[in-house]
Amino acid sequence: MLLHLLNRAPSSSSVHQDVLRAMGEEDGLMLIEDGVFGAVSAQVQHFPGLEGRLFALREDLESRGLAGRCDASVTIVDMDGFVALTEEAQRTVSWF
Amino acid sequence: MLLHLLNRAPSSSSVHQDVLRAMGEEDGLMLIEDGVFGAVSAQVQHFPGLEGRLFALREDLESRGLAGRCDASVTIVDMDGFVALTEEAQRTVSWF
Amino acid sequence: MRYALLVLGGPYSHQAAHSALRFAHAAIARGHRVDTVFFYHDGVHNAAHFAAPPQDEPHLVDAWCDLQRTHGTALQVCVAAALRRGLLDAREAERHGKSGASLEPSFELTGLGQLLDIGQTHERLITFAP
Amino acid sequence: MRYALLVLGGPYSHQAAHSALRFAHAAIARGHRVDTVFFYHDGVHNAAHFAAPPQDEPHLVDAWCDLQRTHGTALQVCVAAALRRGLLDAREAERHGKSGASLEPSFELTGLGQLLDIGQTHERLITFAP
Amino acid sequence: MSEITEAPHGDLLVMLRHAPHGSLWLREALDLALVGAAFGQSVSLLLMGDGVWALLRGQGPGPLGQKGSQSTFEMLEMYDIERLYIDVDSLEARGLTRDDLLLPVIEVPTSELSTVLAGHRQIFNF
Amino acid sequence: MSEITEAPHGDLLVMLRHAPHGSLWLREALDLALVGAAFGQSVSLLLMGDGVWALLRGQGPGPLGQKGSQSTFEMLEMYDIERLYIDVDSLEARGLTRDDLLLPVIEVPTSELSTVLAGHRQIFNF
Repeated sequence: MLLHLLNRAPSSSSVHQDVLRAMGEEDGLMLIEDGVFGAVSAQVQHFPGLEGRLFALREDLESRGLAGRCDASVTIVDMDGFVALTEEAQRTVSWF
Repeated sequence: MLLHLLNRAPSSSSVHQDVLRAMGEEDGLMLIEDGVFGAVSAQVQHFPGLEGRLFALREDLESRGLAGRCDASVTIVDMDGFVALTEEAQRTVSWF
Repeated sequence: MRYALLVLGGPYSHQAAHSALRFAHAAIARGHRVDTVFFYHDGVHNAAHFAAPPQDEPHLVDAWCDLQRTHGTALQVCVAAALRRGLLDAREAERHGKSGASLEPSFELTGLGQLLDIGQTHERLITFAP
Repeated sequence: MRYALLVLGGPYSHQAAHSALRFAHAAIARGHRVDTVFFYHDGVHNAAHFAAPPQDEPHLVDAWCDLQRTHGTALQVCVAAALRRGLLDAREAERHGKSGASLEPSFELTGLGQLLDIGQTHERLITFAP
Repeated sequence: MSEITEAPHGDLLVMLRHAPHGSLWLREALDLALVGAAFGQSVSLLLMGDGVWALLRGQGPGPLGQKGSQSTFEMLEMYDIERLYIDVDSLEARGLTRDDLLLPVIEVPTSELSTVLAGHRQIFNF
Repeated sequence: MSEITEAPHGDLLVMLRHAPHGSLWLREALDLALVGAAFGQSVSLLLMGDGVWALLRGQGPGPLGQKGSQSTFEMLEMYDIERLYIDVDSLEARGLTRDDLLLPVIEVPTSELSTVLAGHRQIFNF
């Protein structure tokens, strides 16, 4: 199982499409930095089929004022939880 | 009349959509650097309605091997022609 | 016409600085003056005194200095953008307790007001971004 | 576990370095070791000795040095990426005819082979990009 | 509907197209606008693309204590910034309305974006 | 159709997703692949997104005399690079076919991309 990191908003970069195509069926996707803009309800449709495997970093949501706008389908994790995800995954792949 | 400069490929960045929305009816669009990937026939559909106002920089096309692949609807100009376009335009706006 | 260029991208990492230099030479060849180049955002790295690119690559810092020597182009660097990115002239270095300087002497640190002034005093201002 | 981080973005210009630092501290707090941080591409600017950010902003170069002092984390910088971006230690500076150095002494210049080695000797390698 | 009741004009238009926090683009763009205002120029801002996130309510400092941009916007208001334009399409695409924003804005429909650009003597696009 | 006849595997996968000439990403990614090959690792490349432009025939040096990447690809071939994968979707979206490319490639359909990633011990994504 790989953990993919994405730091771009789907509204301005199309790299999220490449991430989705490269993800295995068990891989997880962690949204960090400007990637967390993809976690709001009006944008999360860019990440279909990732139930339970889509994560967003709490600290980056909060600094951007998005904590209350994150879609319910996204699992919010803090920095400690982010580290935990990297423990579980064999490798991480960062997309930008 | 404004001259807009774009240095991003439409295949990876959505900034070209914002450029098109911000362009006036007489404004020109100059593709430079990685922007020239948008001038090839398979990509030029991202720039509709710009007949005679869409330009691409010859030097950047050539270094990328695209000189023979540029769509006929795009006017190829060299660096001298690029300067000439900036003389005619009142102002330039760079998008990235 | 009087041209000015605004460079927002560092050398090598992005093509912005290369494009700006080529534009400057093409404008001069058409009879224009390129009186000022202003460096902001990551563009301030164009003023790195310590830059040591491989010998088979263009040396952009030197190329900017040549432009100044040959055509009198002023090379102005936003001081706030430069300080946080580690480009200090001798005076700023002393003020921050560092010995020496990391800014190439042909470049001068200046404020953002200068950029607005350039927009008023030059007929064209062309931005090259990363 | 033994962690390593790869930082590809310069400080301030992008959040990458901030994220990497926060990750390092969170990993250590969970009982891991962060033995190495490798800086490549624009990430080499994290090693800028002359960086002088405003006083109300975090000083990232100092924060990396603190990490090394407190936790023994090695700070390794790709020499090829550093040279073209103007980050030279005293030896490289002398070799290129510059006086002084622009690399913070806590960082060491090394080759890309070291990055591949890190990938083999550390259990996790996490990349933070601009 | 457009709120542009008079022809937009001004000395300086600073376009903010980058999201806050992820990079320094927004911050360095606002610095330029602030200097313009301090020098007595009439300054307009245009928020577009991910730049519209810059005005979202409820932002905080970065996790390492970096300043947010909220205080800068407030300073600009103090300097009597002339116009704060926002691209309505960008706002709506992100599920936002003007009620989500820190400051009152002038909503610009796509059909009038080029008018805003043409009405300013200097344009900086960040 | 996929040409992946055996399970992809190797020490090192370097993913090239950035276009040539516009930035240093491609160049610095290839440098890493080259070092890996020189150190005796089995190296695979995967071209994806605008990275597929890197293999287009007929490229030249940059207008200031910057080296192109063609010679580096040739060096990698000399070092007996194991596999040169290309994302077929990215190729077709840009109107390209394998005949437009400098070197022979292994075409990877979207359904097998994750297999390529999973088959390598180290992945660097540029």
